Amino acid sequence: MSRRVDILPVLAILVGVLVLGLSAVTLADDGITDKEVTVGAGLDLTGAVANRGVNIKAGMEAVFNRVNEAGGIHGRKIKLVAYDHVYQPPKAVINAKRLVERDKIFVMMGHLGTPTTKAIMDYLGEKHVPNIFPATLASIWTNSGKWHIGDLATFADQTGLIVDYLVKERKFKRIASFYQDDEYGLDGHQAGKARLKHQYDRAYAVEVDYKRADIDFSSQAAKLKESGADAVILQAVYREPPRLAEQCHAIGYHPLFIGVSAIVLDKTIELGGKHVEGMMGVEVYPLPTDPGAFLDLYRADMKKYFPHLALDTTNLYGYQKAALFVEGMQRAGKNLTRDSLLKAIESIKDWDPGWGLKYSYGGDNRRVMSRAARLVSVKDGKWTKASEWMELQETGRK
Amino acid sequence: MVEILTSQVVSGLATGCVYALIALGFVLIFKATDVVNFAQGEFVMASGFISYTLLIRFGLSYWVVLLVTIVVSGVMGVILERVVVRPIMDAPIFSIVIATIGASTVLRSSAGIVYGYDVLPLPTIFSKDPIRMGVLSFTVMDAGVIGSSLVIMMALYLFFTRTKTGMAMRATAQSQTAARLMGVSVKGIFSLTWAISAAIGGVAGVLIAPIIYLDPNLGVIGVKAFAGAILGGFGSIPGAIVGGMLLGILENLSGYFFNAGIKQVSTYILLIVVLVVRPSGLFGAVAVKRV
Amino acid sequence: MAPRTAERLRVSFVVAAAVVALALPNFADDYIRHVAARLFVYALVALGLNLLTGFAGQVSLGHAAFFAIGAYTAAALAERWQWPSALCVLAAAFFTGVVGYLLGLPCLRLSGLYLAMATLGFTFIVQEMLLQLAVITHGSEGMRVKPAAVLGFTFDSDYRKYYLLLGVTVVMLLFARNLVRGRTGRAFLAIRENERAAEAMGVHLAQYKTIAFAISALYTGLAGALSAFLVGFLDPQEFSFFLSIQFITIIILGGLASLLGSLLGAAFLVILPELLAGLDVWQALVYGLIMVVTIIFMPFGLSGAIRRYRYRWFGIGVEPVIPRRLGH
Amino acid sequence: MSNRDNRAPGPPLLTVDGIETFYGSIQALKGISFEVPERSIVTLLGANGAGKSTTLKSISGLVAPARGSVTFKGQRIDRRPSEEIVRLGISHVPEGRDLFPELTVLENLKMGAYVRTDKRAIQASLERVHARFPILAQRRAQLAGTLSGGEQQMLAIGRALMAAPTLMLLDEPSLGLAPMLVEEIFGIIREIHASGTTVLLVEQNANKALSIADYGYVLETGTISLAGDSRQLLKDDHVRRAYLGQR
Repeated sequence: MSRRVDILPVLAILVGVLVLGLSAVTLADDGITDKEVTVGAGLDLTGAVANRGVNIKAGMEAVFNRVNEAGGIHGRKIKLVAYDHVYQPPKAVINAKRLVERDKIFVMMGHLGTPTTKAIMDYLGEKHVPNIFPATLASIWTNSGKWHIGDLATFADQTGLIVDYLVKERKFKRIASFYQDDEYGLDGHQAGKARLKHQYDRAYAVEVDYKRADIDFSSQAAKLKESGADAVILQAVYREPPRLAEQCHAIGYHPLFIGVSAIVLDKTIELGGKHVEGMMGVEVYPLPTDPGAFLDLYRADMKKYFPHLALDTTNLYGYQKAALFVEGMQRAGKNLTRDSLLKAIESIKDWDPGWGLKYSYGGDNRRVMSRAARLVSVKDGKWTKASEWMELQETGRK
Repeated sequence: MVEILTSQVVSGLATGCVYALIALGFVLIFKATDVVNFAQGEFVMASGFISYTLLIRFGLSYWVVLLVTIVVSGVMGVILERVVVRPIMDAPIFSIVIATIGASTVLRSSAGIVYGYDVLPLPTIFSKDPIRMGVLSFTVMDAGVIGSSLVIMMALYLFFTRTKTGMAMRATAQSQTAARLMGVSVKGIFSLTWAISAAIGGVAGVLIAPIIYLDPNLGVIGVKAFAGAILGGFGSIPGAIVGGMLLGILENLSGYFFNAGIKQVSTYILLIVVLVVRPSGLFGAVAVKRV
Repeated sequence: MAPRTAERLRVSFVVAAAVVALALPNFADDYIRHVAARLFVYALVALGLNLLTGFAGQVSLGHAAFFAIGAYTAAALAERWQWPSALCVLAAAFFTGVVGYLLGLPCLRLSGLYLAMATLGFTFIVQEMLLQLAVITHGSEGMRVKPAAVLGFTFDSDYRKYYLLLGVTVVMLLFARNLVRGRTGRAFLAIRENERAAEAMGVHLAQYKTIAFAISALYTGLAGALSAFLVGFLDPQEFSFFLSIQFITIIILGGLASLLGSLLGAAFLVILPELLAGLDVWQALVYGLIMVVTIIFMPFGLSGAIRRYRYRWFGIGVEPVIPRRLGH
Repeated sequence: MSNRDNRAPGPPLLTVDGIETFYGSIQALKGISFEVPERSIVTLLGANGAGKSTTLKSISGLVAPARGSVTFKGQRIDRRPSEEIVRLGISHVPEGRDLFPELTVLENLKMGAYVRTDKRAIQASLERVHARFPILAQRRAQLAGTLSGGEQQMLAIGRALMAAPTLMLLDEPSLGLAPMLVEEIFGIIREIHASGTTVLLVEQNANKALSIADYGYVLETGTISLAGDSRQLLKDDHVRRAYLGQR
């Protein structure tokens, strides 16, 4: 007869493996030497929103590669260390600890996802590691304190713009909301609801939600049609609006679809074809195809470093984050510390990297770099600007 | 109201047909080899990418692409069986299931590495234009998906009832020993079963990918199809078809009457209710063995 | 090998393990401490799931739901009613155990894949409830959880969290060991081997099956509660069916019906991704390949492989053999 | 009836030479040797667990003998897979019938002819089987699982006949059948033999088996303990005590 293995020996084995596997502890200061600055990122590289993660990482790396080839900033090269958190908060925490403890990052930048970034925000604050330009336009980052700073106009603010446009300019009476049933979709959905109520004393004609993995929107289309809404606000990502439009058209319903910046991608048009013609969106930075010195640089860098990736708003998103960061580094000067970097970033005012959009720090109560936005619409299979840049007002969720 | 309801049912049926095809793949493999193949959804995903490559990169015509995709998917099924499943055919079924989960991870991430994680549109011959027939309103695509699925199911039915090989497959599912004594090569039947299941998955992929777009995570649809198969009674072919279709329709109706959350869980609520009343699903007669 | 030598080997293993486990945090950084603590969380789940699936033969894909229930119960009790942390954790574990018992009742008639699917449905339903019960759970906003504190001592650093989890894991491991060596464990095994025969031997089927569910849920709820305090943030999307599948993967890669396997499986699933973290998009591919290869070469999981080589090299125990299903 | 001489008449159709078969680490056969002459009925007798079924499985390829050889029509067939052995002309009616319960009676019979390709010859065999078992013709569309025990045994034998075998291995054909049906089955075995098929019969009912067999072997715990002409065996004291229930 065999005896059951005692359990404690196991502890020895697994802890042994742990020690062996994770041993090479490198000692360095907090991510900065005279030669190098280490930037950390937690991204989704293989999970549900991997397309964003992969592209944002590429966009940031394109800038860093170019800067490094030119000798770095004040003699310092920028090293990006990114780990895959698969859009899971517990894994994001592990990655953050690895980045901070092991890789000794100087800053966290472009951390992807609202729940994942929320999970690490306290830890980063404790460790005094700046959380710069997380890749989420949730409204929370504008007021989370010294160590967190957002970059662009939030979904909530964008929805405020959409509501104003629909009510004031288009004089629409009935406005519906189509939103993703999670924190991402709810942020703008709630803000739109609040805006309608406080500003115009109205409510959505109908509120229709969907799940991220949903593949069929015929029931949503039917409900939207029944509500008789003139316009449908899309708090969605790029893959749902084309399908929704198709299914609305199939039942003879042709409202104006208008969505937040997350839908303004070439992919939306590639997927939807004629069904997305006339669809509108908000953009918070220029399109990858727009003219401008900065965009020429972007296109050249992407072609040089990531020739297999198509030019798209997602990698431009990462690219502009990195460009902003580089500007901050420039301003902080030779004596770079986390504090001096934050101060430098906060000092940015009316800075235009060369694409017609100016960045200005929003102030301690509104820690974003830009509140600009403009409307675009799909014309002849292309996103085309439908308004000039404007400064968005703050639209809260409540 | 009637019009909206009927169109909900039709478009639900279209999704349901695709669930049914994927569910068939699960059930065929299970019946023949007692293995639950969790990579079934990845066959659907992979076939989508195969046909994308052939259509866009090689510019072949649609019907050629369809044919090649089905064949390539079938070959992929055989490879998976030979490389991953056969070496551990005698191992506990759990281990085999985990091996197929591992294989699905490999397939998924390979697609991600090769094609990236951006979604891709897959062209189709079915247009998304509406058709109206009395109270029925649906798209050409809906009709095409339902029609193609029914053709595949009919072809399978004829194959199983009218051909010697089909009969041998059914016989093998019932008794491997007796089948061997009749001179049937059981291993050959296994390979063939995997080939057919993967090929059906391939058809499902070609049908569904134009609708929901292609991306490496497309295979998640397999979970719903699996639920459909269980609902029908795992191991029952009519069960898989009915279960899959029912789920598609139920989803749409509950989505219409309630919200996305209820739509998502309605499948599972129905499933649990059915299982509590009938522990082996709607059409399942015998208890599932060896799990 | 002489039994005495085997015994000595075993004892030295235990001592070495204890020393390493106790000393580790003093030689590691917060990252390693945190990963190790995470490992203990998964080990707790694996112990619970293995009792149900490995020993009693009842497949569950509902453990992500138990994990969520434990986590949210503890978090809600701490946030809303300011209960002491220890009480939150105990109440969460107990409550999850009760839920497990209740879920076990309708599942009595189900087995195999049907049971797996019904419990998977439970996972989906609970995940949706986390969103719907926003009053308690904060819905999709997610829920922040303050560090646990017991009698004024706050488990706010990874150092302290490590020891807390180590302690709980060791206690629960010993409890599981006593359980499987005793009457209940034998009853579980009898149910797994042959329900009818077990009944004929006088095992009260319904009772033991629901007990298995309850205990298993209790372990998982406990793990969930501790995980809430460890991570400090709960998001409903985390508790998806993927998590359930991960749990099952742990016990199968580790070895069914083996407590050692539960720990090894948890170590495998927590540590492997860390080792592969630098691989960028290749990570999942390599991970999947390692999974497949591991199963092909160790169809009985890591603990099965240990049993095999312990027999082959030292002549201890018996060699696990695969019965042939197919002939040649 | 055929030759009842003590020695095998003419060349042996099947020669089993010293086979040893294992299930895992358990040895079921410990060196079995015997011959089945052409056009004879040979029976294997023995208690439960003596290795009778394993012997048949070792011949038909369901299990592989670890040592020894099986020669059929002058060819080595041990180590060949079942599906090839069937093609050579050996049909095995396994213990407990092992029908395809969810296939119809007709489909079961067709499966019997799986290895044959000549459609006309198959049709002829089918007609012969239907003539011999009219009940199978009546129930052709019924699922095999719904037949009675006797009918199932007939179907199992009919299915084996569909392969047009040279040698038929029958494993406990009378098991669990009412005495009247047992008579009928043995009548059928005689007929099959009469029409030119060699039969290797495993039976618990030693009396009946020896009454129709030409030659018999007695198996005890994996070895052959006794062999001889069936009439001799019927008279043998040991056989009478152990297998015929006589004192």
